[in-house]
Amino acid sequence: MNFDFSPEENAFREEVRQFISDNYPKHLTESRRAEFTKEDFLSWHRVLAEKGWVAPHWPEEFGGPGWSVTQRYIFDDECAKANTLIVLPFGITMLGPVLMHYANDAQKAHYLPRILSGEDWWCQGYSEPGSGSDLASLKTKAERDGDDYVVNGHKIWTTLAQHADWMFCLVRTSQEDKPQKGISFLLIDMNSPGIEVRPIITIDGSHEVNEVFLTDVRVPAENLVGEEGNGWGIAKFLLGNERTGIAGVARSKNAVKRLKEISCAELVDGEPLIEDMDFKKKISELEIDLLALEYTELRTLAAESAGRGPGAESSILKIKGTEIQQKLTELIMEAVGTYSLPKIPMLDTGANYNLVGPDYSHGVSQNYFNMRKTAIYGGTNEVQRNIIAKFVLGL
Amino acid sequence: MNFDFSPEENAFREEVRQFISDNYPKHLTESRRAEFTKEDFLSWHRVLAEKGWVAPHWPEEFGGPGWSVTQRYIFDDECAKANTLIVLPFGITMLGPVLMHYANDAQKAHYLPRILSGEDWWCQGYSEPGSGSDLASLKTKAERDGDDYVVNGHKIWTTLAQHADWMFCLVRTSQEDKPQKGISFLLIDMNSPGIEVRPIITIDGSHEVNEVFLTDVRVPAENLVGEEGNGWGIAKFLLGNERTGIAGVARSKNAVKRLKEISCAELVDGEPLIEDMDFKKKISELEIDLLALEYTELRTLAAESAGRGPGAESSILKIKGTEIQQKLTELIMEAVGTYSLPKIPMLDTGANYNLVGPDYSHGVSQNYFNMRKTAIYGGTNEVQRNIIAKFVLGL
Amino acid sequence: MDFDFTEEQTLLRNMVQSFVQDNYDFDSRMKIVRSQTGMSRENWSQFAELGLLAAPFDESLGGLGGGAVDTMIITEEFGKGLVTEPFLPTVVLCGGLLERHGSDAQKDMHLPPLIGGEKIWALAYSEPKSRFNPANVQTTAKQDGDGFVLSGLKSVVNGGPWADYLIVSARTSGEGWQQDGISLFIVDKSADGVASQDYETIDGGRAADISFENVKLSAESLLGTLDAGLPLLEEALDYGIAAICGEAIGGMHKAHQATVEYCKTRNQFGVAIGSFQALQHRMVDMFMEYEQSVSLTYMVNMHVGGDAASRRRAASGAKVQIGKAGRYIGQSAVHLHGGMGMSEELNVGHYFKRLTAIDAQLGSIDYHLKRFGSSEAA
Amino acid sequence: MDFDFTEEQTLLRNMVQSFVQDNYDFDSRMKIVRSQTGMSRENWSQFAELGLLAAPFDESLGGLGGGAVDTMIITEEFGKGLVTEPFLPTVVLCGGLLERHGSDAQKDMHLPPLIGGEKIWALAYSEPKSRFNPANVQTTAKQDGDGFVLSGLKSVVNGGPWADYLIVSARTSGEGWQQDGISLFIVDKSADGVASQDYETIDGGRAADISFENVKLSAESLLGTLDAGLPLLEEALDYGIAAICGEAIGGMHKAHQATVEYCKTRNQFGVAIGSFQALQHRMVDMFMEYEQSVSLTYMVNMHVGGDAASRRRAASGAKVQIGKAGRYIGQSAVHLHGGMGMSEELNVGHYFKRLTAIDAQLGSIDYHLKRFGSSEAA
Repeated sequence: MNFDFSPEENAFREEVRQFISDNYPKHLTESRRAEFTKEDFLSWHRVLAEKGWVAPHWPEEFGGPGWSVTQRYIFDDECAKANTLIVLPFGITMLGPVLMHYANDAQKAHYLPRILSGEDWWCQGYSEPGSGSDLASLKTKAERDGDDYVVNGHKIWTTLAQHADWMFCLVRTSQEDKPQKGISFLLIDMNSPGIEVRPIITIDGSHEVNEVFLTDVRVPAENLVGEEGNGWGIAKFLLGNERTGIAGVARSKNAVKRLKEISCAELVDGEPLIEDMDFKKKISELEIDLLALEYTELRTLAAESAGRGPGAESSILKIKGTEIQQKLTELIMEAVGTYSLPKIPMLDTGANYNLVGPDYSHGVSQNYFNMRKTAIYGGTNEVQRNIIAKFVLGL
Repeated sequence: MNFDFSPEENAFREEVRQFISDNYPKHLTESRRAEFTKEDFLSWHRVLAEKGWVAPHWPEEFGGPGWSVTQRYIFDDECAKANTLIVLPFGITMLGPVLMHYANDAQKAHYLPRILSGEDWWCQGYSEPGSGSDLASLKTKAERDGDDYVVNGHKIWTTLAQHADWMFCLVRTSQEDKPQKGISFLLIDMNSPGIEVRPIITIDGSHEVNEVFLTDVRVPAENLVGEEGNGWGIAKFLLGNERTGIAGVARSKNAVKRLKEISCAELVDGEPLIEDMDFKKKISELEIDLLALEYTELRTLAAESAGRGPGAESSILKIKGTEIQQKLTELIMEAVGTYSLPKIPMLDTGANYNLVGPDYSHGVSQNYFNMRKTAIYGGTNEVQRNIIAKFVLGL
Repeated sequence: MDFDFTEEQTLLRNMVQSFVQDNYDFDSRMKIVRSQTGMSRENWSQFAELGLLAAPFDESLGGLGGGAVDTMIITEEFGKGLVTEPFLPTVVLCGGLLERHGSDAQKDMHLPPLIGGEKIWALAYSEPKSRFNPANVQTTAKQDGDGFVLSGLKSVVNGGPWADYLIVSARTSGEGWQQDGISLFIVDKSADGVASQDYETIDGGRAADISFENVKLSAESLLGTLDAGLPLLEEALDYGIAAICGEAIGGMHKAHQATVEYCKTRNQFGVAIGSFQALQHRMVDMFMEYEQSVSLTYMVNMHVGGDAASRRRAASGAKVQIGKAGRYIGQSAVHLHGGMGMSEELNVGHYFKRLTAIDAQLGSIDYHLKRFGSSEAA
Repeated sequence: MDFDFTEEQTLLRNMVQSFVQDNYDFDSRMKIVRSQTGMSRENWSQFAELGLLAAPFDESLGGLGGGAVDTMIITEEFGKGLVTEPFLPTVVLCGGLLERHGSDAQKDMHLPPLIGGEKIWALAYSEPKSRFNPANVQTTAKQDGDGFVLSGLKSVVNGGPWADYLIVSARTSGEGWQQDGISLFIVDKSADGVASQDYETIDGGRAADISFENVKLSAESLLGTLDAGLPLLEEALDYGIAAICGEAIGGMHKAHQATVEYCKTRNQFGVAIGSFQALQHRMVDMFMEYEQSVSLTYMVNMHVGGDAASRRRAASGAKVQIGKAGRYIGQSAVHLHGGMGMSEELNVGHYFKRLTAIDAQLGSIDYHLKRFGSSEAA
């Protein structure tokens, strides 16, 4: 057993650090906006793409950098430390591996480079109003008509669909006995006639998610990935990838740092809040939990590099990771005190809005509200517990 | 709305206080034993019986004092404040009301006075190795043979059966389709041939509970209470009574007092532990929870005196009451620190045992271990939550 | 002991309930919240007409003599409707201060228009660095002839944008967080030197940071005794807690109820999600937290008129309970609604946000835990 | 980075596992615990023969050079078997102190019989009023010619009744809980003036309160530098924490496993209780706490040899985690076993009690939370 990094790995870390410092778009660090534009995301995406680092877990043959598990860990860690924008997962993390595994050569050749370059912005068409955790009950129908599928249905919670060029979508292509069996995986051009995207404003006032209505949308049959009826297997494959990195350890470490800074600035009758034994204890408890999660993630990574898949244990990363993220936003809001009450507009309304209170107080409550989603999406934490109960504990 | 006590109620409180102070057996307050003998329990029982106060909730016609709900509350409160031994519930609280409600006149005339006087010590024969929360699955058989039932079976967790003269017992008198239907309620003389009581030592080292083996025990048919096959209804009636007072608010207030005393005596680098903001906060949180529970109990009592039965809401009293009791023993153990580690013998082994550490440290861990039972007995807290979900929330 | 409400109180509750039902459904409320001003003057006039603004005051002052319990009934029903109009700052905080400690002249001048719904009030006591402690006052009022000159900044004044009058805490002597030397002043918000930076709050309410630059105050502006304003302020805040507890249990009730209903009808895997034991038990825990909150809300409203020590303990204990319960119930309600709970279009998220805001108003959980711990029962 | 064990380490684990399986089943263990002495000298000799007592020490000292990780492997397996023999005080705490800070003469004299299983050691550092803080020392050692005179009382000395030798912390200067002025001494427990009050502990172990009345010590008794013993003691306690974490995760594993098995087979209402979702989720939470504890146990055993600041942070963080997890898993294991969990005849209650005791040994959760908070990472 050895938790130390090798000299090569330390050199790699330095290289990453330097690259970010030299190349991270300046206008992104200067911005105080709570929401970022499509162009913001793409500006960083393109820098990484050019360097060949935008898809750390892709094999070299498809344009990945050929990194070890540890290198990927270091890269994520440094990005988080530098507080960069994330590379959106829909194309790179989620769809990419699916295409490599299930798509035909023409599809691979067409779509993968465009994902890497950022030319295509992807969104995920999974959830429907009636099917949340119970994905297999989805109803969106795709009926074959000549060389096309004709798609009708209603997707919901579609993240950043307002910017998307394409959607990978689960559709029902047959009404067989077992609901899992009739599901297929389809790539849909968001510019197709019959698609309507309606924003959903969430309780934090932001516009991240959408409803997508599909009415007689014609999708070429060649946009089917894998066999017809094989969508459920692809969905399970994809969900496994989605959980990777969901622990968010490095980003949570940043939040701890922010929490401590705020606690140093806030005074309780003249003493910094961080000197309050009781509040300090809450920070320490969270730090210890996060430290444990960091090593749990490292153990998972180590098992992965040794070729032993993490399996259902990775649900722990999702549960603990999101619990810690939620707790952190809650403590930050607490630390700020009364100035957590003013509402900061997330959407640029053009209005001349009054900002009161210290800079660090802005948006902390909205962030707390927003993070409630983390225990819901990607399979609720209850579903994750069911998974561990069944597949790890054998209950 | 008015939470104040009337002048009459205050006078009653004073009377109770004075009576306890004048009449509580001196040898019980002087004792430092962790376990009490049968004679200890009976000595206080007899004092109360003579005064007519041993069965606060019995109607006057059966020898009760005819108190209001508020008076009963005050009486319990004063007993707890004075830290008296409890009156054991098996005869007075549990069996008494059953007999009043279901027994024939001869049974009432015979058993009730003997319960009041303490002449008969009762234990409860409910649980069996295979039936805990699922009481209806019990297997102990009673077969009619002439004027007797012949009982064979195995009861477990029988509290203080080692002292008991009688056991009220659920037995299966028929094997009908629905398991609830074949159950009857039988009174069994513990001196009958074929009864063997085996102690169960619990993790705190005490002997409170037992196994009771019944082998061809002959029980006169006249000892049947109610109709044959009506035992399930009686059991449910009895369990409703058992939950009364289970919140244990007054006793928990005593424990808070003890916790504060210990926290004043224990020093953290020269400062009393109670001045430690963090520990003080834990005490305050518990106190507030207990204060809330006190008023929740008062609201339940008020509803009861207004003739609105508390119903399934009383499960809250069981859950919160036991959670608070458990948390209190845990905090007391924490407050004591390292001297929570020595084991204090609960059973009088006659050995010359070395007692180390301050008096207040003795037995705190054993008490913590012992109190784990409270979330299990009387219907586990999970079963209580199921009850609230079903009968209050309609889920 | 008696936990029942009187017939008058039940009538009052029914009246407020009807008002909320008829005038304050989700859509109407959102329209008010999203309007430029963020409150409805029309509703405010109706409150006056219905006697709600008069409810707690003594009959000799034109009130209905209902005291804390009637206030609690009103705020509980307002909490169910997420009513955003400034009942708490105007009637409970400032109205209560005027009634208990105003001079006859002050009462005569200010209470009738307050009760009549013509004037709105706000209590300006918190400051950017005061962190919940009302004794931590940097704003100063310097003697100037017969009167005073007020300077300083008050932060996150609840209802501040709507207020015609403010009650402002200021140092007339001492410094930092000394108990002595704080005085209370009645300030006309339209006076020279008063500037209000108004904004929306996370729960759809309105607040303001209000600065005072050499604002001239007459001798008659002083409320209560010079240098001895802190006990009055603390008492007012405890009355405020008693009232906001009512609002909190109203909100908790609705959030819990909505969750139970949702879980009964939402189907996943072929059954209602309310049939899953883990969710059932969470809803039971929400219910228990709610019941415990009701208990301490009743408790504080009965003790708030008592001696200072038991009032303090009751108020802080209750505020801790509703703070914690509000968090747990709010978070759970959103979570059990799944994605729907995250949507601005459903009421449950708004209860969550209001409960979150209540936690940060009138002193946080931690602040009141310490206050509770330092105030052993009398 | 590498989380795998070497082949040697796997062999070591298998060996200890076999020993526990063959010699330390529940009944054998209870027989030892209930015996007059409370430990088995025979087992102790076997540990020596198997090389377990030599495992962590440097090869130059007759050890096997396994360090903290080998120690952790041993304690983890001992934890599964609830082994009561004094591996922690003898090998980890005292043996470690001798190895790291003993003079050559002290090592030569003491390590061979320790490794050979002939002599048992205990670390006498806590006092009735010290409350987890090893700097809080009232016991004194006064210069007396070349040597010292030791007086004081040490409390709850783990393994004290069995010890031949003690390492005792005493004040040679300073007072109270000053960092400086503490020295460590090797004391023969049979020396004049040493009196031991022996007792059983709640987990079936043995401890003693040991008093020293003018005990004469030679100059050679001093371990390390005069007045500068605290850093050595703290370091030893952190090594102790690394080892006891191993024991804790061993116990947690068994308690959790027993619970899952029980819930799979225990039927109520016609189904296994393990099919109830609320119980399933509680077992999942136990499992997650266990995994998090494993992570920090690995972490501390890799960092315990590092610089003082990161060692302190690692040790305190890990001790907090296993303290909390031990409580949660222990309590849940008993609870989910129902009445059976309360019985002294089932193993689960004994894991619960051992985990409870571990929490109070080498510093409580609260103590280490504060220590963690005051030791920002290097």
